[in-house]
Amino acid sequence: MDLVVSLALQILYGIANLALISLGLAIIFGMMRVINLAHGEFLMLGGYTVVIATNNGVNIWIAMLVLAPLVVGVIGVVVERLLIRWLYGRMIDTLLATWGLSLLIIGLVTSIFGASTATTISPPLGVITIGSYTSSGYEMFLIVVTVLLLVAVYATLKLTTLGLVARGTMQNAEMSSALGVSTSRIYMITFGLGAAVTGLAGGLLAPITGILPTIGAVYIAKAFITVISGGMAILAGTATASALLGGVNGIVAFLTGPTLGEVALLVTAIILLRLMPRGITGTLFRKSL
Amino acid sequence: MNRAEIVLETRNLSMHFGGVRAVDRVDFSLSENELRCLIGPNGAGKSTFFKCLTGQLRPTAGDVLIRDVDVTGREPHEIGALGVGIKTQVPNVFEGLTTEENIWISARRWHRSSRARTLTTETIERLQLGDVRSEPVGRLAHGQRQWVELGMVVAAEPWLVLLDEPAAGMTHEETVRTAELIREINRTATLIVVEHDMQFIRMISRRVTLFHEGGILMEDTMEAISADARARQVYLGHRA
Amino acid sequence: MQLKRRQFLASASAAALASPAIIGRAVAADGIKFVSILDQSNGLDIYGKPMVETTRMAVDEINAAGGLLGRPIDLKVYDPQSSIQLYTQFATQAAAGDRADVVHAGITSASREAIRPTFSRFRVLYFYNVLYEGGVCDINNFCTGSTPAQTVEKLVPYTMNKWGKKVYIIAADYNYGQITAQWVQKYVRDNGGDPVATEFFPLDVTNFGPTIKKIQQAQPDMVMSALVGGAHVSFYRQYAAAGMNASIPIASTTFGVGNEHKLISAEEGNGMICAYSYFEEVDNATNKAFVQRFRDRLGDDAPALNELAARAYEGAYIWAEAVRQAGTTERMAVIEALRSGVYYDGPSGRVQIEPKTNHANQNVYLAELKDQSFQILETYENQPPTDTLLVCDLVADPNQSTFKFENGLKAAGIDI
Amino acid sequence: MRLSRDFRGTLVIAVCGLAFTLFAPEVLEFFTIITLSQVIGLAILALSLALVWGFGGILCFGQTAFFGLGAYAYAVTATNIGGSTGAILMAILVAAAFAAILGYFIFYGRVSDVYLAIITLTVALILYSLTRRTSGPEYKIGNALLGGFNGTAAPPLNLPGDAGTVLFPEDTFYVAMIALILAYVFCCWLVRTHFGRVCIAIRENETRAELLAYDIRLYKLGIFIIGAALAGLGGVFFCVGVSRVTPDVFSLSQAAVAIIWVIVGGRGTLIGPILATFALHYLTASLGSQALLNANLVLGTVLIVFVLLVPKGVVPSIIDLADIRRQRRVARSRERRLRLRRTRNGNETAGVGK
Repeated sequence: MDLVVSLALQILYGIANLALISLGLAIIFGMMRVINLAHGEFLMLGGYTVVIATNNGVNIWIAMLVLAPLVVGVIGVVVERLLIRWLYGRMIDTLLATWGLSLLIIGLVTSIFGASTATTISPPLGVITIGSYTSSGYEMFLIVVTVLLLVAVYATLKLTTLGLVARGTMQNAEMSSALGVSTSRIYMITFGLGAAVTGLAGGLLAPITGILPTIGAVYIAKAFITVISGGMAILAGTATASALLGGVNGIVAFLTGPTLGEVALLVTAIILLRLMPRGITGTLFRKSL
Repeated sequence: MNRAEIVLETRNLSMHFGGVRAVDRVDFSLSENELRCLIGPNGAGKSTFFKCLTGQLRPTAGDVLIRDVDVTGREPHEIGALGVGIKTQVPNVFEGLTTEENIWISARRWHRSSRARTLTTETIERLQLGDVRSEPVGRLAHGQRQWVELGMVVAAEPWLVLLDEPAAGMTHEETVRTAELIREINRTATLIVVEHDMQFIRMISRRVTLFHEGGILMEDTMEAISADARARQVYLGHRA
Repeated sequence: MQLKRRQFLASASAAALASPAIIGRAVAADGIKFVSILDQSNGLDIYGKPMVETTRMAVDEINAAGGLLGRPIDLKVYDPQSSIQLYTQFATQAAAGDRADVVHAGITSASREAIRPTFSRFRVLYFYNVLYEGGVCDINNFCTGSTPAQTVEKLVPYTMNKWGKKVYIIAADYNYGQITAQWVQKYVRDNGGDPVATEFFPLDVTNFGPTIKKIQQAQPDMVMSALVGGAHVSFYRQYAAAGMNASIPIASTTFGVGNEHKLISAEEGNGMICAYSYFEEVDNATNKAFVQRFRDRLGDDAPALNELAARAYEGAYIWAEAVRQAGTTERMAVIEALRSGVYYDGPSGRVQIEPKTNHANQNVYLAELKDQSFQILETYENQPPTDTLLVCDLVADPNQSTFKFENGLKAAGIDI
Repeated sequence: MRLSRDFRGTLVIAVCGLAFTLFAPEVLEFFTIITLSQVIGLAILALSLALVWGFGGILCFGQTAFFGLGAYAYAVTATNIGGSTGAILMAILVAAAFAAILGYFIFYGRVSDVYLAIITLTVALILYSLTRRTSGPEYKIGNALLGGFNGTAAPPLNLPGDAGTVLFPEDTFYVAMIALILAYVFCCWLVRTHFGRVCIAIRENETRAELLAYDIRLYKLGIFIIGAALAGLGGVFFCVGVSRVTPDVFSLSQAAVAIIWVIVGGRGTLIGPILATFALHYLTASLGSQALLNANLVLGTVLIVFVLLVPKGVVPSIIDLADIRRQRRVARSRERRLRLRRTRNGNETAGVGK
């Protein structure tokens, strides 16, 4: 029984983890049709921000919750102004540009900080004991944060002008650009917001993952597959796809081993896209956000 | 109507989107060599009905028969393979290819290379597209693009032709020319034409089917329909 | 096949002699060509960069001391960017283009196996200075790093004595991890223990939650880790986050060679026990001077030193020693010198080539991690590569040039 | 039709390629020739993607799946039967058969667009995970141990029918170059056949092609399989050049660079991606031989500058430039003709629009 509860929490964390690393990408892809191959590097930058800040004496909570999204969000805005805004409507070209960007970021970080940077942070919040099992308190905290983050994005989409445009774009991209909604500024904010959410995710994962300039490559494929499997709706898509893929991965990984867990995740994604060729929200929950 | 002459028939054809009954239990039949126009206000269901015939939509219920063969739910290319030429409402052309290539692709589906080339040349002349023969279709004016699409339909030498708003967006002169062309096609093929433009319909039609709220309201000559009170209400009511 | 190969070699050298390269060779006569091919970008740079730094340092020192045989060493460094394909390319370039006298290259076994045939074919002396799974048997290839028998043999009994007999094994899912896991199982059983479970992880796994639950379920006395690379650092962090490092301690044969102990905090790493043939904290005068020179050279940017970095340095020196003894850079003469018992007393202690295997007899150290640095617990001097010795005897048959996965397994006592 | 003029360009390029094949060993250094075989393998991969994506309109992000399968099939077969000729056929066959199954699954399920891209990429990543898992001794096909992360050795090419006679590196280079040239000419021919033109038409407008009674699923499947077979062939020369095949052939970065070669070279051309492969490989290799700058830093900057300044890709941009000049010429002559006609019309006062 303890095992079941403990394992359920673990799988829930796996799902939250997947949603966390995918959400920023979903915002940028869902609203702007930009394929951001530098997404993994945005996560890495979030982590680096936390490591560098804490090494310089900043409180870890401030580093994670404030600095990481702020720094990566600003980087996102700069990237959008200098690079992405020339490429709207050219989805394939964004592929090349953001791949270049990802190499550039890795190169820059390596040149500045070296191949690895020593860290002193460890996960705050201690340990939760369930019978004879223990779980990380910080991982439980991350589940809560992920839920809150989803709610915050939901509120933004539902209640603000940005959200209105976003929903318009999701339903009919050509139409809203044809209506001449001041897309330029909205896009800049959206990209910055997506980058900030990604930076926050990277920052939050910093205490429980290894942080190296090249670590982004580990996340990018999984985040992509999650977002595309989810379909066009940013929130419902990310949430349902994370739940399905993360759940399958966690269960199979526990029953067999991590390799088959990864393979099961990928196979599920393929079968899913075969059955629902437009992603989950292309078939179900079509009206959701 | 002689049963043997019927080339296209629908029985109890219905298409529902969620709770909306876009087409509702339509029985329709078309005889050989007919030129039938489908009219009706926006949302009457004629375009949905058309898409059910061409295989672009799979009907919720009912059957479509072409020459007594049940083709309900078949893919568009399977309908096309029966010798049915189709032109859709939104111009569907190969934008990046030249006029010549567009028409050749259609002709080559049915004929060997040399015959396809002759047929292409003939069709281009017939549609007077010689000047834009080597232009990419994406660069042509709207009317010309419509003709390129008609050319593709003609080049396949179909025996049954389904056209959705062939004169949409054309100048008067172009419309006249299109009407001429349709009458010409009718010499060798049976036609269904979905159209809004009453003037255009008067130019071509013999028999007209009026759609209203997903069903067939009446079927008669254009003159008779113009004179009918119900029909006028449907149209006027819509316009008002 | 044999005939053709000889023809090819003849034609290769004939082409070299006939082409303008002969002029290049005359010019190069005053410098000895030393080529290093090590990853300095993309995933493997955490290993490669420190190795390149120490290689440069060794060559600079030798040159400063008057060079070799009165000639300076020309060092050429390639960065294959963690791509096997570029390894093959640069190896060919080093052998046929640069006409290298010696090449020190390769981090993963995959890269070594991609380039080893090239060096045999072009008859260029080849050094591989990385700890690996053992099993290479090649007269032209000197492997100076430690192999599982050298480190695991010491680590397992020591930690079992200290912590208990139930051992949970986790390893990276590739050859090194697989073979090391086999060795660990063997030594655990040999010492009367119970390897309760063995699990392998793809190199890009970052979420170790399910495994941590399984470890909690199995309740072992200790965890033996052969995880590798940046992504796997996550394991140690998540393990600590779940409070596990307090109850079930970890020993490792891989933690630290990529300076992982700097990537996790003190409280996450404290208490871990590792075994290598070198730690920065090894207590001898040579090492203290070596570390000092390294720090002076690179200042604040200096990475931590580990077995890979130290052995890249020592590998260069062993080769230099052999060239001195042979009095020439000619390949066969240097190989003979190396196999005649050449040794170098370096920062890690004495490193001596073992002639049956072309591997090295070397010291092995056991150390415990405390506050992001290692404290030496035990020193075992002059350990032979017993695993490779089981499958390789170049004294009896010098014409061998193989590395088979089977060698490593056979060494571990596993029949297939 | 303008077949003949188009094809003249192809032949000119093919002859240039042949000339390069003959003279390269005279001009270039020996090690460059050895290295070129693997780059040629990559170029064939780029060509296959140029065909499938540029002409078939299928954004196959996981084209490397077929490339890698070809390489593995070659290595395993050659190790087992001892000869390379059968192994090459096997590589092509395995890649094509796998594409047939995957393509049936995709196209008959009407998956398209970015969803198709992700499915194919995911397939490549699954192969990446699975091949990396094969490091245990139980993963053995005949005599060939798959070797997991470390990969497996790829035997060199030999004379057909004579497994004992291994080809020299120069000869391997000749064989690879000729395969590349033949593959290129084949693709150029293919896109001009009825089949190829229908594929292009489908890329332009799927609905229209369907309404013209073409079964687009079948055509897409066809070009997908042909592309996969080519990619498999590329895999052979790549692994022969490297002398080894490792799971990295299925990795995300390998998949991405294949896409990048096609974007840089230009979609809708066949020679562009081939040239881009050679150029970008040369750049990457040069960066590896210098110690000044981080390789990623330079490569990333180059790609970004490229996408901003040459958005269409190199070859289409060059063609555009040439086109603008030609159009100016054509416009001038058309103006002359118009002027002529106007004077004639003026005389005849004939009806205009008819």
